[in-house]
Amino acid sequence: MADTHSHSHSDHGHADGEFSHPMPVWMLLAVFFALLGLTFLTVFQAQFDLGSLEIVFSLIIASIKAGLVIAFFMHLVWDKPLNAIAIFSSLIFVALFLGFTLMDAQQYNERLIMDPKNEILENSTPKARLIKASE
Amino acid sequence: MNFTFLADEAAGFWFPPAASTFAEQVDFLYMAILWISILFFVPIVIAMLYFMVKFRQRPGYKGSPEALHNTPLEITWTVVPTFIVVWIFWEGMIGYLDMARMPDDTVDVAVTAVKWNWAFKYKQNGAESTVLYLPVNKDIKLTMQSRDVLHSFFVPAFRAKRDVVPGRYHYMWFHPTKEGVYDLFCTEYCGDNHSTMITKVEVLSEEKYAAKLAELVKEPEDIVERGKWLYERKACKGCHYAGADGAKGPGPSYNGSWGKQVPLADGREVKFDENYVREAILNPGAAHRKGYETASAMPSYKGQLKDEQIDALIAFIQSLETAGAPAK
Amino acid sequence: MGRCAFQDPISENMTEVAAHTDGHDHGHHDHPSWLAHHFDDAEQQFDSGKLGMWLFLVTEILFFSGMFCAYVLYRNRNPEVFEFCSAFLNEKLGAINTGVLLFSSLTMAWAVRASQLKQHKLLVGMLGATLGCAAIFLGVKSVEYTHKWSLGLLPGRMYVAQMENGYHSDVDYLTPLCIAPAVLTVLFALYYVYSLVIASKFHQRVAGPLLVAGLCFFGGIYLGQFIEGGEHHGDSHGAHADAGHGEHASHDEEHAKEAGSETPAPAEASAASSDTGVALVSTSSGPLHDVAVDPKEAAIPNAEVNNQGMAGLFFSIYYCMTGVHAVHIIGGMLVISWLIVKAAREEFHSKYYGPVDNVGLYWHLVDFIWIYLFPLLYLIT
Amino acid sequence: MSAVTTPITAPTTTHDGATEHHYLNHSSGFLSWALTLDHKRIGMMYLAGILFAFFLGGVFALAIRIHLWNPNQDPDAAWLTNATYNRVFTLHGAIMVFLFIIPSIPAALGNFLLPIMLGTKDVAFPRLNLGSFYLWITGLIFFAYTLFSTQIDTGWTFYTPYSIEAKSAVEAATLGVFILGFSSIFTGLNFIVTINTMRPPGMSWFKMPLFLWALYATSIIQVLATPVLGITVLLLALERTFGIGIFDPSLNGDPVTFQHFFWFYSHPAVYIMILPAMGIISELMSVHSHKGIFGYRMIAYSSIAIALFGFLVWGHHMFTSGMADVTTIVFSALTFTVSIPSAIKVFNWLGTMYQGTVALNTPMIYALAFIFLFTIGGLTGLFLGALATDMHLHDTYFVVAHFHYVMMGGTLVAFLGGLFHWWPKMTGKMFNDPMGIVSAAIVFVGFNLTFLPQFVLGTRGMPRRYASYVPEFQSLHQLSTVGACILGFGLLVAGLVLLHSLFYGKKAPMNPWGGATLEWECSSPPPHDNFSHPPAVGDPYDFANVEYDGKTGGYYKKKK
Repeated sequence: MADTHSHSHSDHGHADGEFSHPMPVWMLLAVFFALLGLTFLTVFQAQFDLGSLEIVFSLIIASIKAGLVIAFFMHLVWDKPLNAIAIFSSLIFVALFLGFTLMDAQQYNERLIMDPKNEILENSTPKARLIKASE
Repeated sequence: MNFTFLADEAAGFWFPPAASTFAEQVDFLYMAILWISILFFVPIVIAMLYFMVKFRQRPGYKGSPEALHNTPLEITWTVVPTFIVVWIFWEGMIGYLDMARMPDDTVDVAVTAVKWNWAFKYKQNGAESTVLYLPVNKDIKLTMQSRDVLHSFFVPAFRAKRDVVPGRYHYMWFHPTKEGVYDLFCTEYCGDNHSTMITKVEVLSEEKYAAKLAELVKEPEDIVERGKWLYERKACKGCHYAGADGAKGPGPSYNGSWGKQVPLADGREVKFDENYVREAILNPGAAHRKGYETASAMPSYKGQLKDEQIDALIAFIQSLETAGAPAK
Repeated sequence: MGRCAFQDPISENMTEVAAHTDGHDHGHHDHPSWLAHHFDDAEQQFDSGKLGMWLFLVTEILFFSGMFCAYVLYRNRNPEVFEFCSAFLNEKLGAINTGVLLFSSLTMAWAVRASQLKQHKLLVGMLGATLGCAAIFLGVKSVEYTHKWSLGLLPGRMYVAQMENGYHSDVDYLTPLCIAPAVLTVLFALYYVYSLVIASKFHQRVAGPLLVAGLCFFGGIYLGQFIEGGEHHGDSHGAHADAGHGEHASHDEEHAKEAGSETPAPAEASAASSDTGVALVSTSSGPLHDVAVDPKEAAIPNAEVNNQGMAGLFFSIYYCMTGVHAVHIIGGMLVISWLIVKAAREEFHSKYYGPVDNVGLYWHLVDFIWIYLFPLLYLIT
Repeated sequence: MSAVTTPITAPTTTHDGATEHHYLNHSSGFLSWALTLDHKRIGMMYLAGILFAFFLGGVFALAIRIHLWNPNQDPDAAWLTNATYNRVFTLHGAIMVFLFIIPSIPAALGNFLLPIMLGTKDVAFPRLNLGSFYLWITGLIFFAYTLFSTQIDTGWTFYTPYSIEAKSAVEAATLGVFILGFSSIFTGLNFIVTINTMRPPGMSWFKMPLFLWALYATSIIQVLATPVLGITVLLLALERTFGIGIFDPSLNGDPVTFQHFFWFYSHPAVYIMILPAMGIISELMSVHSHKGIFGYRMIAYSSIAIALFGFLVWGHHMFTSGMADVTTIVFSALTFTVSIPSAIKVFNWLGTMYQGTVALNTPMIYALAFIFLFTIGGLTGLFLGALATDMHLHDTYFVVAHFHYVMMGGTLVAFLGGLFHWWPKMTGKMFNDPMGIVSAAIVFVGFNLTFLPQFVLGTRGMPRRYASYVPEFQSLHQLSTVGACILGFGLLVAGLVLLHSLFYGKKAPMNPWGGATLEWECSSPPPHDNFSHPPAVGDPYDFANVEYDGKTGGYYKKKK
């Protein structure tokens, strides 16, 4: 873990140092138009049926957009590493949370009773996933 | 006061009777962990007491203020416990996989958990019961379903437990090894009368088991008797008492209402008659009785009971008024 | 609530600092008014505020993760439900809202720059633009929500299945939603007039952006209705309620409340019918046409999908995610308004711009979340 | 703020620790407390609040034990009805967990000590700190509301679908939990920022007192895990008001998912409760042994390790809940990884005593009791982490005993030890040490008598949350009830000892125990701004120059 406090002192030498870094206007605009372009792209690609790839595509585009926002608008690229660690660790924990929960859910899918009010089984395979079965 | 710990003859100090193949495995691991724990715990406590006395602050004694550090020692007390817990995990997993792996040739029983009763249905001949009858020395497979909230099926003597979650099927198996009568508990909190959601498991010899199943499918001929028979098997009994003493259960008592005007939660009054009872069985939310607003909701029996069975139940409730009451 | 994190340095109380410095020797340079007494220097204060904000964003991400988890879980379990239901979401409106939020992010980032460079007027302008965009976003969202409500596309148990003839409620949901913004807009207008009268530059700088934001909300409503199509009848009248119509408006509200409390009834009724009837599976030609939202609806309402436990569950997730997001937008608008007041007082400079920066971070996070919500909810094919 | 803060005179501090003016008499009047930004006063208000919550939870605990004196198989003869019993144990759990244990050490002791140990004037965000306190009060009000309406009867875990259909004030309780969650988050956030940005020059990470390491690890969990609890209870409240169906099986929702959501927070929350307790024990062991802590770095690292591993093991609360087999096994394996850092800590504490000068006073006795009890709590965790045995022990009294050994034998006992340890610092009064030791002994005996029988009960199959039970369990239950009364009496004695000191206690010296951390370098109680001059930062466990001074009855640091 970075020792931010002493770091800041040694880095600047003087306590009242300048620490603001205004972003140039061209960069703000460039990022904005990139984001806008990516939005058009994602709407455009939704017109085509890409099957299971569709979700992958749209998530990749969304992640690029999110990355731009975080890196530039939230100026994380110029920020203290600790802040970056904080935000990325949160993503790791989200992944952990979703990962385990979904890993579990994936396994018991076939045991679900989609119409729980039904009379109990005459013993046997569940009528799970009515929809899949009717296909 | 009775301080007999060994009230149950078959039980040891720690365990309930061991009546399934799982018991040996679980009890072995339990005792192994217990001894490992004692092996750690006793030296820790002895060291602690010894240091307390030996290094206590007293006139004329001054210990060292320097922090100690001993790398080999620290590595030892990190690595040794690691190996031990890996072994414990491994043994636990083996035991679990044994419980999870369903054998092929099983005696199948369907289990329905509903507040606060267990209902069992035997695949063999469709018999139903509220006490679980099992043949000894057979692999038993349970297919479990809950009709309302979470429950958990637990037979301490079998060392077997499985939650029953509404909305999905749960399977479990075990292999009873000893004839006898054992407790069956619900161990997942399920509302007001959670602690009364207890029934028995009777492990019978093969002949007795067959005879029991045959006996179970026989519905009584008499309509009132049949109603009572259903009352005891269809999970009415847990909430609606029928005793003459008018004791109140979680739901309104069956006794003493027939033909009378009863107040409803919304202020109306209805006559307690055939129509009302039928409605209350099929659509329990429609006419909530006054005074039971905070009681847990009764599930609908739509599709659970045939028309004639409802008639029998009605006849049974009616009979409580005319012919004195059976015990609750 | 998290905003308090950076209120600290700002709402620093002059007198308290004075009391402290009188009381005892700090042993080092005296503190300017914008520097809290327990910090050594401006940079420490800035770093603390910023780290606090990032940590708050971490909690926000984990807060939303629960809903994303539910989303993935149920989409994975019933992909066809998500396809069916997504057709009811207007992707044009979603895209417009995405653009609006992205633009607001730009203006917010620009505002941070302006605060660092002491461009006070520009700062107020940028903050005002951000506020306005947020209002447009909410306006469009109101149209989307109310449109769905009138189609019975409600969460879970309240979902009214899209059966043969297409459910359509005649209740006007939009007008009551507009009452509070309308009242606020009128108040802002009065405030603006007042600031003109007393010729206070400060008050004009505050009232201007607020008034614009209020009007932007109705701009958003207009935009939403324009795109949503004219098929559902004139609920826009009430939108322009002014102070004179106060009574009328509150009457409307009561009316809406009554209607609201009645809505579960049809829901139950249809639930009952869906219990009994698998026969309600409709053919491809019928149901959606008169409520058509989007041309891509080749989706066929199928009784197995089109019920409370399936489509209803999708709309639960939809409302939870976008609703919590909208609450964050409203929270953001409150803090931006507070920033506008401070900016109008010209409080910010290169050593003290933490509040703008931190609100900016928060605002970008709200944008960040929407960047994922948009494709995940609107663009399922 | 200044309107209500009226400094009386400039505090004058002398170096032998005698202070005339301190934070307690810095200003007076109700508002000077209610609106204070001083972390010490906020800490004291928290202390009062959580002790009240503890008292409330304790009353419910005694009610549970008294009710279980009899098997109650005849509901008419039972003291409490089943429904009432369910409400009592739910309130006991919810109040103890959300209102007492989670805020106990971090919010009360942590708030008071963290800035002082860091040598700073305050936490990074004093206003947020006060805000956290008022959020806690708001949460308390919601719980009070449930008490006076229909209470809650869902168990503190709010498992669906029962919590969806339960006819008790679940909404109010969930909103209360939501608010308390944010209170906890903001406290954690505040601590992380303070430790990161406000350490004085010279205090590197590894010169930090171990209590601060523990608080830092705790805060990480608070910030990362608590929001998930927030969304969980929010969805549950929406479930009840709108029927959204996400957790409702009758709408195809998934109750097991609720359990995942809930335990993703609530398991790490166990470490929110125990980590600060471990931090306190590290301080207590070294200060009262007058000896540097054994293996400082291992203890520091193990705090962080526990915090992070703590996120990977929530599934062990769900081994029987129908989770997939693979997930179950993975969670079991991960569960064992947490046991190692905990074991290391116990060994290190013992190593600290070795060759030290062990002062057997009240805080130390509590610390030693902690080691005894926590070791039992930890070791019994092995039974529950192993899958085969857990199948038998899950949801029985074994679990109840296990987590009471960890939560109560661990956290509560450490909290009491810490309270006695820092009481002179907080109030400026010394307590009656022999009586304190007596209280510790009674608590220790009562505690073991209460919960040891419960291990046997659980192993023999007694399910938890039962208002009535089969008669063969009665004798063990009665032992437990007797123990609970002794335990309650012990806690009462402890409370009276502290209360007595407030009125009749001797004035506390600056450093009554001989500690080397910074809080012992300001007067007792500390002045309003903690330090008039920034303190010199040294090794927090360097006791070589800490000398006893017979005149003041305390210790001082010899200047080199």
